[in-house]
Amino acid sequence: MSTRGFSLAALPVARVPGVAIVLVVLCAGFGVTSPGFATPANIANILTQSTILLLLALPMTVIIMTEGLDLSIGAVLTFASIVLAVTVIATGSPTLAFLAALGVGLCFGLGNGVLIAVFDIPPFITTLGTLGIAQGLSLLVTDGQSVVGIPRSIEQIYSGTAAGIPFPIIIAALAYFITHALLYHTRFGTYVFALGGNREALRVAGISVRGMLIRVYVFGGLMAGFAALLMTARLNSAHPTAGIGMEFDAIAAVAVGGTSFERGNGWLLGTLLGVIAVGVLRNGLNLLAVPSSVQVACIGALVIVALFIDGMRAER
Amino acid sequence: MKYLAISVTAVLTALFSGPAFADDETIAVFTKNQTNPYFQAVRVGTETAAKALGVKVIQYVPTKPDSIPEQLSQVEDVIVKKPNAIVFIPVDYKALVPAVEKINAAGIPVTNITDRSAGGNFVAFVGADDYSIGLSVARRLLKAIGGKGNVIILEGVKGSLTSTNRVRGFNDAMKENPDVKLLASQPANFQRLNALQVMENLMQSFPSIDGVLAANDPMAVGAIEALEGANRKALVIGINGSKEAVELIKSGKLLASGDFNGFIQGCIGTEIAVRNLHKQPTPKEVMLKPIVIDKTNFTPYEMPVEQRACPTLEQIVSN
Amino acid sequence: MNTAARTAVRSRFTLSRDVMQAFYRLLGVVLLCAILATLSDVFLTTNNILNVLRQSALLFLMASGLTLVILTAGLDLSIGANVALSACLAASVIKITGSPLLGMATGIGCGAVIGLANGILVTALRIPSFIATYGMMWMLTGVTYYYMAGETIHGFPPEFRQLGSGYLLGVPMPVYVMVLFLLIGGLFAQRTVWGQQIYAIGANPVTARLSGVPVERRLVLVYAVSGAMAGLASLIILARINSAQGDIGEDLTLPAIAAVLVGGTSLFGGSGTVAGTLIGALILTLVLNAMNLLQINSSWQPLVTGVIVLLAVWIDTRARRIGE
Amino acid sequence: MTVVPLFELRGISKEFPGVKALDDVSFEIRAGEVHMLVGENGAGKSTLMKILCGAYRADRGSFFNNGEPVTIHDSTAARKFGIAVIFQDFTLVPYLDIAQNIFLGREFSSRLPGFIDRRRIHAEAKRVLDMIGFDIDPRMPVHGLGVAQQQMVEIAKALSQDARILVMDEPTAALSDRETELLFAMIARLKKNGVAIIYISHRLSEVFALGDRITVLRDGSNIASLLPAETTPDQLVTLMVGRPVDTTYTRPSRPTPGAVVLDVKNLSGPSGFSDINLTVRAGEIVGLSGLVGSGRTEVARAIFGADRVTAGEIRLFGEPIGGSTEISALRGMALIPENRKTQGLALARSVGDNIVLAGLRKLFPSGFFFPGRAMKAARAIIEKLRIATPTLRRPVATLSGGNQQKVVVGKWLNADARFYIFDEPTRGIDVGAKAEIFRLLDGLVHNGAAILMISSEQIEIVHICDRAYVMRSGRIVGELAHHELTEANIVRLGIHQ
Repeated sequence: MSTRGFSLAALPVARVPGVAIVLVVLCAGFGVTSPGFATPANIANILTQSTILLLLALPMTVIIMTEGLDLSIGAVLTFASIVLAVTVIATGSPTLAFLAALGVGLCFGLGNGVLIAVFDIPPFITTLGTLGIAQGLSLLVTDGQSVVGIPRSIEQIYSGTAAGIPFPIIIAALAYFITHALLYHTRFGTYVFALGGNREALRVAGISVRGMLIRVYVFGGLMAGFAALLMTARLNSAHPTAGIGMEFDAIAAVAVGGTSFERGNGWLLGTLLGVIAVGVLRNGLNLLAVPSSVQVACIGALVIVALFIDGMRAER
Repeated sequence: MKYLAISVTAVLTALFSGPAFADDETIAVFTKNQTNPYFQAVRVGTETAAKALGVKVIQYVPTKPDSIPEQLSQVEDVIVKKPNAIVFIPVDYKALVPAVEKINAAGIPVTNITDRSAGGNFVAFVGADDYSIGLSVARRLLKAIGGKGNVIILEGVKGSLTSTNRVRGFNDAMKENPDVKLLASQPANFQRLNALQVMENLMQSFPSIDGVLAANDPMAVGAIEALEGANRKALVIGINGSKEAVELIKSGKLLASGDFNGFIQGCIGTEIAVRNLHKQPTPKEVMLKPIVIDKTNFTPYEMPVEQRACPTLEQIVSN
Repeated sequence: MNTAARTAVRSRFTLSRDVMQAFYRLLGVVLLCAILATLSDVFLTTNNILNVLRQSALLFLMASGLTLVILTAGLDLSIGANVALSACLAASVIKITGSPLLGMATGIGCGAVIGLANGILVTALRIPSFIATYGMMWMLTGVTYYYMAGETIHGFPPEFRQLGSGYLLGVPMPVYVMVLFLLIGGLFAQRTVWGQQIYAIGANPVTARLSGVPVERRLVLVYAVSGAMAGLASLIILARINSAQGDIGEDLTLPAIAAVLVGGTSLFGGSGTVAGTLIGALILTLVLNAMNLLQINSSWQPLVTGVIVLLAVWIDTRARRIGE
Repeated sequence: MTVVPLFELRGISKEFPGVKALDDVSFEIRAGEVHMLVGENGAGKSTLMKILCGAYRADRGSFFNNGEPVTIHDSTAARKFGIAVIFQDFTLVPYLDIAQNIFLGREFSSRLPGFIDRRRIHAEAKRVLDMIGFDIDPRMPVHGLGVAQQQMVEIAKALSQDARILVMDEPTAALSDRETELLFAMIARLKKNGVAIIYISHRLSEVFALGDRITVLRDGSNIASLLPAETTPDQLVTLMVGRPVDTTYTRPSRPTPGAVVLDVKNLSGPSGFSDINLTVRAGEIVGLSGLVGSGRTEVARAIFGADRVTAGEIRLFGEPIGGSTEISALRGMALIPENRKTQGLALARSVGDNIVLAGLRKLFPSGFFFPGRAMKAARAIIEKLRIATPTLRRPVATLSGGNQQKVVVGKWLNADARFYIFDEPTRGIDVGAKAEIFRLLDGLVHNGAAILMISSEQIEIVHICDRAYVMRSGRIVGELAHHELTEANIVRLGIHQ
């Protein structure tokens, strides 16, 4: 196996990824039992469905690597999606609307970052608070209703294809490579490892820890804004409950992917695999027509099994 | 090595083999969640009808209750499986329009029940009119309190079609009775515990309450519990005609419940889907009559849904 | 400057940190009550105070067990799902056997067993508590959905319902349960060897272990207690709403966590009190009560709750800094 | 002869809320010298160095570079003057590789705007590592490196900044003798290249072996600046402590050893030791010597039940034990770990809470905890061990190193411990306080306790212990009876020829 292109630092050496094992087992299992599973159309389907979660899980990986957390990301996505929809309906300009959604992401990211870095409130609590604020704003703006009447041009972003590849997959792949480049090939990424691993090292190197932390959460907010574009395009509407609970899905995908909550030990590719594993599991169980209650339990089992395998590896 | 591969495959097959699709016609049924008894009644209705009609139904329910993205994903997954027909309750009547369009594009006939989708092509819509049920059951309560007094409305989830229409019915009934005063109209999210606490709080502000209009049965029951807990008396109505509501009507604690018959909607939805598959003529729309269940007519509703038989389409339409 | 004098001054400040924290929080409650009293004339009536206390009991019971978990720097995201499953099992046992006692044993037992499982995942399998209990949440929800199949179990014997809706000397029963467990919880945390060991584990698990504290066993205990408290809370809900349904605990986890945090317990472990959690639960309940009394659009609710969580913790951080 | 110093600090004062950390301190460093900076903990050494490297800003005072007045208000400015610091707590990021750590904050930009040139970073890192003769792949992540290797990375990091002035804060604290030799050799090489080195140390032997000049700080003030040749260790210590101190602790006579307390047979474990046999009797102090990394700490942890063992037997007072710290503690065993801040204390908790922690089960057999009784027990320990703390409620983090160590010992007195394992009991403790710790050990054995003591400083083993075992590569390679106990013998056994 060639490891060219991978930095050793990118792969947590102590753990052989449990997520890879889980993913292979799931794919093999579903491939054998469900004839519709291993078709190009279905694979495209799984990947497309996973894109929104991936857009949240990527920044979540970065945030968790700094020993932080962002519980507000799902609610920010929701609110950004509503602002996007309302703006595009009011002005008719998708560009303006998209900028507005990014603006919402930016504001919440900035808010989270400032509360965490400057006011010294722990990330869990900060983002639990801003989760409530974003959710409340969503409800207040919409009064609980869906926002509909969005021009078709927005929907195209989700349903369109280029060279036979669905747009969302292209966007998600782009987001992945951008995050990868950010994390492994820029100063920002280097300092993310340092934020989680040794903040004193950053201080001594003359880099502002506060500034970096704020940037990390702004990155999260902006990605939520991007995800809002996909979500709005997907639903062709905006709804105040659309993103509820997605933050926990994203955190679970990151954890399943082998990123640890301590010392800046993160693995971006693992997050990608984690997101796909969750998508494969849901899709495969649907294809097998497994009762929904059993599906619910299976998702829990997936999370625990993947971490259990990682834990066993780590102990050696 | 080869044997290993074979045995691994065997184990995996054993692990993953769920109920396989038979060769007969299959209908995919979409409901909103696994927790509300109403949707359970719908599912039982579809299964009862399917058994009678010799088809197979498969239930799809979001793992997270009422999740829009998840129902959309399930629709996409189901399109891969290509069932013969679909019976569809959208989690949100506006947000799921893209899902319906995808079903349309895949050429799978889809019957809409319960919540009328805001867009897409359907074989038919089967439902009950939330507005008129709300109106008639509220009229029943307002008559019982003598056309005057103080009333509280417990709304469902804000923005949901069901809640909006039912509450509109309540309010129109109130307009017919100018002597009735509306004290408060607060959402309790269709949930019992929420209704209980909202009611407890409202009772602090209002020493005299004569009637409670709840937009579904669990909220009505929550209100009854709150009233009993405070040793106060007020007439309460709910909507759905659930098993629990019928028992409470029998014991006199609940005045009435609007019959929003999920079981029949499930039956008829499935029957229309099957008829359409067999190229038989189907109506474009079936609306159940608004029936108010109260002390005078609750007896047929005491039978558990699992034991009921589906009425035929003709029975319902001719009614 | 004389070193002794300097340290004496500093020590007086460190001494007052806890006092100050409690003081700020009580001040917050009083201020909140004062504002609400001017806005609504029914707010300060005996009835409404009892009403708020009764409603906060449920939140407090869940949050009190959770407080212990958070004291060890852990988290239990499964308590809502735990409440749902415990409630449903207890409800069917009561329906089948007709014995409230058996049902109560089932509810608390089921909660404790789930907590035990969490504890084993966290200690023996070394899965971070956040993820372990998140996975557990899904599994429990799945089992609950499967078991209930969308149905409702309702109608319990009146003697059982006393637990939720009964009164004793004009005070609702849940309030007694709450006070009882406030005392038990407070005594357990502050006045037992196990409680002291739990604080030590939260402050530094390595030190605790090397000081002869059986860290794994105490952690399992803490998760089991948290589970059992969720089981107890499920009984209060059952008795209050007279029915069980699969979605019963859905929206209860985050408020319970918020109550603990507003109550001043640190997520980093080792500091916090059960009494603080009671204040946290009271603050959150007061806000909902006031919004109902003043008939404020319920859409404001998450926003207001979010702001309160941020404010409370920010004040804590400030108070701590002044203390140091 | 007046030499213009390479860099000079003049009249530096720094105040923290309530504490005057530095008061009118002056300090100069010349090219190619090793300047020893000594003083007790809290004397202001670290604060002075943090001001030099720009981490803190001085309240008053001036800086001169080659005689020119300059200002240092942040770390970038300090770096400009070629000042680099190697702190005791390494400033390395575990999941970045060696090269990225060396160039943290100074990454090379690639042609693509915003990107870093990883290839160039690795190449440059390799060059720097070659320069100090450290043969390692710069792509190795740092979390897998040993302490000595991490220190090499720190030095490489400093040198890559073209440092003219290198500050080392107790660099040998975690190094074995051989690694220390390598470090000294490197220091000599750096000196030859004209690099000035400011070296902070508690070890008098190093101060005299390595130093060209010595500056003593006490209570935030300059006390003396001297030449090693013109002073003696005793004089130096007196200057540091401010009163005469006896550095050579003389052991009082000990009772003849009693019954066997600890008996370890053929112990092996996965953490890197095998076939360990040792005994400790009541009333004796047994040393466990050997290089850092020879498995001493691992053996201690395994005996205490903190780590797994795969074979062998541990008997305490004749009863077999193992695998549980709880049972070890209940049966009267105590472990005073190497790193008291992360393993011995709960820093945020109060002195009182820490003192009663290990003895909770003994003090409160009913399981109920009474704060009054706990306070009383803690106060008794504080008096007995003369721990300097104004109140019991103070966070233990605010105490000095020596007092913290006493708290760690104190918590076991309440637990009725009769067998103690001390792992590096004097690490990071002031010269003045060391003797007190030794007196404490003596007091314990006089009351019939047994002690196993791990130390990297052979002189300590020689002075304190009745006999000693020497470990090498996870095995016990020899036992030295009291009359054989010399530094030479320990070194001979501990280092493979």
